[in-house]
Amino acid sequence: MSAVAAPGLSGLLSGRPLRFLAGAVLIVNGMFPALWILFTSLKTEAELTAKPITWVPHAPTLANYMQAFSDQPLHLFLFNSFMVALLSTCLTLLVSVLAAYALARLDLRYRGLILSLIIAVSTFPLVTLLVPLFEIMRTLNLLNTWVALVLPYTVLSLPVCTLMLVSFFEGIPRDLENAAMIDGCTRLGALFKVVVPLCAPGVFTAGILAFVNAWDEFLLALSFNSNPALRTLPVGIQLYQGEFAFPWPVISAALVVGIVPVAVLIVIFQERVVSGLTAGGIKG
Amino acid sequence: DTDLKIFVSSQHQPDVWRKVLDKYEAANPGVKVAIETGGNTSEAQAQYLNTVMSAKDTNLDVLMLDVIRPAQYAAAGWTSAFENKDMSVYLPAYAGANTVDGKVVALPAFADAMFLYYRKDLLEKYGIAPPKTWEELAAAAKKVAEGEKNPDLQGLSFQGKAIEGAVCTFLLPYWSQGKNLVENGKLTFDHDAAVTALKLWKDFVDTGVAKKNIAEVATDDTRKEFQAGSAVFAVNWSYAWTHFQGAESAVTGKVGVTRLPALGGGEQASCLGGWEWGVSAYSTHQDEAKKLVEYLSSEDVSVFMAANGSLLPTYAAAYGNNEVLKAVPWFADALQVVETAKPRPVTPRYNEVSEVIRTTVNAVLAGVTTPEDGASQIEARLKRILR
Amino acid sequence: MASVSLRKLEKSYGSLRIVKGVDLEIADGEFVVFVGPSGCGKSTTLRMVAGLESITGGEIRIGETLVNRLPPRERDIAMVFQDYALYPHKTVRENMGFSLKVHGVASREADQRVNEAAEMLGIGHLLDRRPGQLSGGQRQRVAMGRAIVRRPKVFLFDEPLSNLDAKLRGQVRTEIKRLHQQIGTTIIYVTHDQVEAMTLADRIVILKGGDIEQVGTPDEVYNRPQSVFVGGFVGSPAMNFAKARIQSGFLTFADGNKLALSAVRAGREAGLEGRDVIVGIRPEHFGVAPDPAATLAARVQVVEPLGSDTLVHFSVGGDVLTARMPPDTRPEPGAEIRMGVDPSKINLFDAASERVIN
Amino acid sequence: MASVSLRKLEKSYGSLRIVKGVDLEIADGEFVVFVGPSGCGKSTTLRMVAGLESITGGEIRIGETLVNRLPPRERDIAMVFQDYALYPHKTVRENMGFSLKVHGVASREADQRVNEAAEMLGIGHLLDRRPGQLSGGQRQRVAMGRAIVRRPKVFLFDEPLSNLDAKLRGQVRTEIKRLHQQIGTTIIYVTHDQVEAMTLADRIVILKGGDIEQVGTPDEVYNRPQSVFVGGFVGSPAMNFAKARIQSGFLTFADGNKLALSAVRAGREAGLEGRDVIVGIRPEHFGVAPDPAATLAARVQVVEPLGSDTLVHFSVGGDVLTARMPPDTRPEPGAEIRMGVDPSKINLFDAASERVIN
Amino acid sequence: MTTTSILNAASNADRGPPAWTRWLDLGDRALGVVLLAPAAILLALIIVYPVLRLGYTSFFSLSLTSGLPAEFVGLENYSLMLEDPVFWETTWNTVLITLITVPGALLVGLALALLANLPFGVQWPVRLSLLIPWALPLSFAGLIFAWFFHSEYGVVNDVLVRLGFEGIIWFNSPNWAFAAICLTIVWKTSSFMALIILAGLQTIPRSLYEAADVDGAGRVRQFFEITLPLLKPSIVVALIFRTITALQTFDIPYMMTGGGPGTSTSTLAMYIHQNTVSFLDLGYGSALAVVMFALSMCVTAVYLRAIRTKE
Ligand SMILES: Nc1ncnc2c1ncn2[C@@H]1O[C@H](COP(=O)(O)OP(=O)(O)OP(=O)(O)O)[C@@H](O)[C@H]1O
Ligand SMILES: Nc1ncnc2c1ncn2[C@@H]1O[C@H](COP(=O)(O)OP(=O)(O)OP(=O)(O)O)[C@@H](O)[C@H]1O
Ligand SMILES: [Mg+2]
Ligand SMILES: [Mg+2]
Repeated sequence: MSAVAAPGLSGLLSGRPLRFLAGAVLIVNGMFPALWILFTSLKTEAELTAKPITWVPHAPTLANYMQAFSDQPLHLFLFNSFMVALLSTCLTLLVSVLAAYALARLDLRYRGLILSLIIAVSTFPLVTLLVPLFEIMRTLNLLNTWVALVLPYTVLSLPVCTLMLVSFFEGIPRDLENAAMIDGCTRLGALFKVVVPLCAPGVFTAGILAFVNAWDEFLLALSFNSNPALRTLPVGIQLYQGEFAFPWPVISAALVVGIVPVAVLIVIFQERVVSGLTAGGIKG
Repeated sequence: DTDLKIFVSSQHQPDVWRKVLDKYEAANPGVKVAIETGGNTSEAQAQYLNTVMSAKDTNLDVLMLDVIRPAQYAAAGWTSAFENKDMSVYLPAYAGANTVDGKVVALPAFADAMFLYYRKDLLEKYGIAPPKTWEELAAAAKKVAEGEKNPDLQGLSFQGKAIEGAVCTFLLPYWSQGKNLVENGKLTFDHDAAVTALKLWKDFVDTGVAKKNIAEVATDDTRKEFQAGSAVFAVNWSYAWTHFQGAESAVTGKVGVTRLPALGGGEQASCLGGWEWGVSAYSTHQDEAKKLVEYLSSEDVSVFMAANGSLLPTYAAAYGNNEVLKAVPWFADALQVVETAKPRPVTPRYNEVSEVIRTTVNAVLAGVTTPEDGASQIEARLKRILR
Repeated sequence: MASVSLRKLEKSYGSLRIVKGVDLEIADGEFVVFVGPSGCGKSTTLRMVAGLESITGGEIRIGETLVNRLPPRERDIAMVFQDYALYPHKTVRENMGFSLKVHGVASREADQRVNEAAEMLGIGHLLDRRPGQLSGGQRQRVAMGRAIVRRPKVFLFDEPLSNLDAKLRGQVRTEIKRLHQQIGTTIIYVTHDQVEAMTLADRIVILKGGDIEQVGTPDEVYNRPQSVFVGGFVGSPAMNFAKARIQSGFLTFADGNKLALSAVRAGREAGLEGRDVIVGIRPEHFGVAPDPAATLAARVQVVEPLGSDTLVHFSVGGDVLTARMPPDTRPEPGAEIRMGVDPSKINLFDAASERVIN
Repeated sequence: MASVSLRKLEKSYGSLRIVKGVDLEIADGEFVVFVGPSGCGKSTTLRMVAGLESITGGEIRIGETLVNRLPPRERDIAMVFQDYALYPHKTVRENMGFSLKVHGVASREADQRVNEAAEMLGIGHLLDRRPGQLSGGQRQRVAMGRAIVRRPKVFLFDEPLSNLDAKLRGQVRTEIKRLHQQIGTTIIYVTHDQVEAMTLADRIVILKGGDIEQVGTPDEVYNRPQSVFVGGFVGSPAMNFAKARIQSGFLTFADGNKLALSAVRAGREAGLEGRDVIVGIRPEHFGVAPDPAATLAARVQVVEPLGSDTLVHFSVGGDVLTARMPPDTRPEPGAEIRMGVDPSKINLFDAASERVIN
Repeated sequence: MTTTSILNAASNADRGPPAWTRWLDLGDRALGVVLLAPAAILLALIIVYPVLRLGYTSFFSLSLTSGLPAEFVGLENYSLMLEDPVFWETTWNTVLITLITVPGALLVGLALALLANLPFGVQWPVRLSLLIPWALPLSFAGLIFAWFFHSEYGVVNDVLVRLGFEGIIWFNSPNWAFAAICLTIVWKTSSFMALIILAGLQTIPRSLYEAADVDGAGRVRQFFEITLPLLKPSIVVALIFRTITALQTFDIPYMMTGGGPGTSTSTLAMYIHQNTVSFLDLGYGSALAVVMFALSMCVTAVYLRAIRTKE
């Protein structure tokens, strides 16, 4: 990366101090609520209702975390959430990569129509589909299984991922793909060996979208997996709440525990989302 | 042998209920009962149960229902009725709440009601007796406030947020004027009474008895504030008591509990809570399920749950039971409250009724609408619902 | 190895006809070079042979099989793309080895072949770089290497050496020739470099605006151009053209310059009398003239010393002609000279049709 | 217009030194051509002048101002990128007009300039296409056009014509020359094409592995190469080299062939006796020899007819040399011939240092 | 390049890629069908069937609480809607939220993405903070911000007061409540936008900026002439889905205000949820859902045209 200039508007801020400022803005905007939860998870209920409010906990305590894990099988929730999210992410990526490729590269007669349909289906609020879905899952005998969630979650992220990947695939010079086909790949071979790696930013982003979608969903998880052993995190976290009581500190603790894996995931994968992947490939 | 699955609201000691069920299983070899929980608030559970039941799921046999739901479930045909069941053994209010046009659709699990909590210490300090009317309460609050000069100390905390609690908030003074909202399925709305009721609360806000942001206050906020010692009076359910005695409480031992006040000239009224046992219409073990429910709503169980789960009994006699009083002495004062507590309108479309009332109360308290308009809105929309 | 035949090959983008019915039979093991003005359809044709562009009309056969609908990988061809099309995310080694991997060549042998090719192209030291870290010429060589590690039925090269310096280009050119002689694979090769075309080709195909203008051996194409276009296009500096008329056995230029037709077309003078012609003379055919008859009165315009030769631009009648002279000839611009010409080397084209007169 | 001076210019990627302290003063309005083997640092140098690569060491001045830290847009340069870098989302017209638009040139004048440039490059009919719809050469011409519509202080051309056919290249070349004579802007031009280098350059800079090997006028560079490398690099076919020793006034080759030193270096024979030298002879200097003394006994190896000439590869001693002969010379491969050479044109280099002997 | 290597090379070439891959050499159409099939099946199963059920139900008067059996009423549910003030209010709120938060999120998201795209020494803290808002479960985000805006215990007022302003009782006034909600939504969703846009930014070849630089374009110019046009596809995608989700806004107002004060901040989705899940008026609920669907489709149709014109 040449020190001469950062691309585009970003270049405006390529000066050190300004960049520092930018970083600060970003981090405050993104991290503040997360930090607030973190702090809360270290406070006592009493400190919470104290006035004036305190920002940093006076007497930090891990008791809330203890309680979070003792009151409910939090580790179990984590595990379920993770597996469900992981499975649906993989499924989503696979399916949407294939679909996106078809829409981006093949000359299909009803391309526009198909696109609109894919978008159309995503315009239904899940709430309204709850009951029919429940029946489907029961008839398929999937209630209280991971699959019961994996399928709907996949569909939940499918449209956005597909459309996103379409726009990315269209950005990849066809000749790279052609080269792969000359080298003896099938179209799909070329897709997975060349196009997908070059779209890494898009693919990983799609992956993260799908993962988070699955990680956060509440309504379906509540309805389809009543078996406590299969509860996911959002449902689980609700359980700390009483009919009237809303124990912020404990719930915050649980939330923190819930966010960490996602955070780790992001930190791991953001490294892959690097620019300039296509540099030097094509003359033109 | 048969496997039964019962849905228990997880905020009401499922583990204690488990003990009860163990007893039952011991007594009835061949019957196994599994507990299922889902969601921790009445709303969350309703959401879950509604889904399951609308899908005609045969999986659940017995459901624990918030007192406001049996009518709705019965109408939807989700619960099966109990033939020739004598309801007189229960507290009359519950007999009523579980009987929908003549049919017994569920049996009471435990009772609950709204109480007036007050700061014994402060009232004594200023030589005030626990108020019998809202006016007295207002006066008392003022007096204390002037005396304490503590800006954070509010007179009365109640529920102004658009939640179920707000319905009771409205009904308390409304009932107190001897009016009813619904009588055997028909709307009997009294506009003036409604206006008076709404004005009462609005005035509390305007005169500073209650705080400006009361429209933000939900049930547990009331609990927290009172527990933190920043309210002289609080309107709340029975669960609050245990918290006030708890370790984190700033008011341990300084709390008194009594019947809710009346409007001048009216009778004191409280709002009935509590939960019921229903048998799913889609259950494939109707008889076993009913048998189980009969047991779960028996006096012994009621006593046991009171003593071990501090859930209010649904049998008058149980309030005198030594075992109970040993465990939770204050139940002695509770009976009177529960006996006189009124059930919220018993109608299949209660949720809609509730929605109308809670949002309007919230709007009035937020100062978005006047009590008069509020009352008219309630009337208009209730007419539409209960036409 | 296989023959390639194009029959009535057509390509249009919408209403735009790019390739207009090309007919060409390429024998097994033949080395065919495509030349033609930029934009005349060379790459498009190549890409259709490779199966990268849909065919609008006609057919393509590789060996006996009709490949119109066959996907590229089933055609077993190797190609050097004009725009390189390197895999940016793979190292040079991976780029070159990819096809071998796909075809399941044992990795040891694959490595060996990649190394051989890399050495021959002088990029052995770059094998672990990514394309983004290479210079233009190096990228082009990687593209070249990616093709030649393979042993396909047909090689397709699209201007594979355009970004290399003369010296390197010379080396690689001879390597390609050697490779072809060794394994005798059919090769279709697009280039703008005269020397490459002349030295490598068994046959040269001159394309013009999507049509074949002439097909022939380098010698034919150079010395017996079928049209003014070919004459002018092949050879650099380009062939000179001057208008003339044939009068009483003499080739007469606008300004009265005369050349004896007999000298130009010994024995083939018949039936030309009175015709308007275009005279084509190659720059190297000016200069020391054996007999004084074959000279033209000319005025020197510009003198361009190239080191290896000197280009003298001079005017004959209305037309400015160019002569390639020995390096140290330095005529005075403006000077009136008599420019000798080798009459036997002169080509005559019909003024109207611009086709050659035989 | 402005002068450009590079002082101790350095560029490294990590530990890899690419440009190794280049010193060069380019006068205002001068036309300098960079040549050098692929990968020697031409583009990198150009990109540093443009401000696209950070400078590792040394300084660059345009006019009087030190521009090391100046962003490209403030250097007022126009550049043709080796890999075009056209804006894929803009039409050809927009691509070419962009800089004018940015510099706030009135749209009418901008249009006019774009059209002129497009016409001169023969892409006038493509103005509404997107780069994706162009052929390689057409893209390159767009890249060229994008630069020449401007009137910057300095033009930077990185192999701007490599993908054009000889004819077109010739035309554009003369256009560039005209442009330069008209507006006299300083130009730095990278090319691999001998003819371009020789005809366009005021001075040619030969780069080798990040160092300047020689700077000089085309004539100097061609006829007085300072080193074997330059001799071998400039000119195509390349200069021939043969080992020899100077014995008793004769240039003696390994196989006994002899040339009179007096003929080779009239008056400059002194102090060479007994030295091992490398003899450099250009292909065009073989052939008809004025005096029989200056001939070499040779065996013909390969004969390459190029049309315009014929290349004869023959062996003298251990070394294979190449002679450029008239088109119709056709010696028999294997034949023993006496190959004449023009002794006065012979260059002598020291065998050890490979530098020229003056 | 020995003759042996040529021979076995030939054999290799013949071997070619694994045979099973041959069925993939289908024409575009056929291949398209194969590739789209999985998606189609999933969508059909999880969405299409239920949706058809939904549309069907919307022609019935089916209120489980009425105790009456389902009865075909044609368009009655729809005509009911027309005279239902709450429907109009919630719809209006929904549209308003969409109109405010979609552009809001786009701008903020774009800004964030550009900032995040700066060449920071260490990237991950930036990327992380860019994504955390998105990773925070919606419902809890709602709760947390409800708490931030709480008139007594909220940070917002705390800061206001520290800055010497008057604390605001956000949820006491429709407008403030609405503002709070929109702010929250923008915060939460801008990171989704940023995410997609950032990924788009990553794929813009650097050489274009170099060319633009040489052409003398300033940063701003480059942004509008290069970055924006090349980001268009990503932006359109982000917009489409942001708009759809905006029209479905549910959790955040539900958690922050429960639609209050009164019903002044409740959205169409909340109303649908209420009717189906809590009032069990499936007929009416379905009708509402269908209307909402129609609404979303109209909007996305516009964007889709945008995509088309791109080709
Ligand atoms: N990012 C990089 N990292 C390491 N080496 C690099 C990088 N970019 C270029 N190089 C090396 O720098 C050297 C000079 O590159 P440059 O592009 O200047 O060569 P060039 O003279 O333009 O060659 P060509 O004539 O092939 O274009 C090359 O050897 C190349 O491998
Ligand atoms: N997608 C397209 N739409 C319209 N015309 C196109 C498209 N692609 C190429 N062309 C046109 O087809 C013609 C032939 O292109 P092609 O690449 O075959 O030329 P070429 O002979 O390879 O030229 P060059 O020597 O410059 O590479 C060109 O005039 C080009 O403008
Ligand atoms: Mg081409
Ligand atoms: Mg270069």
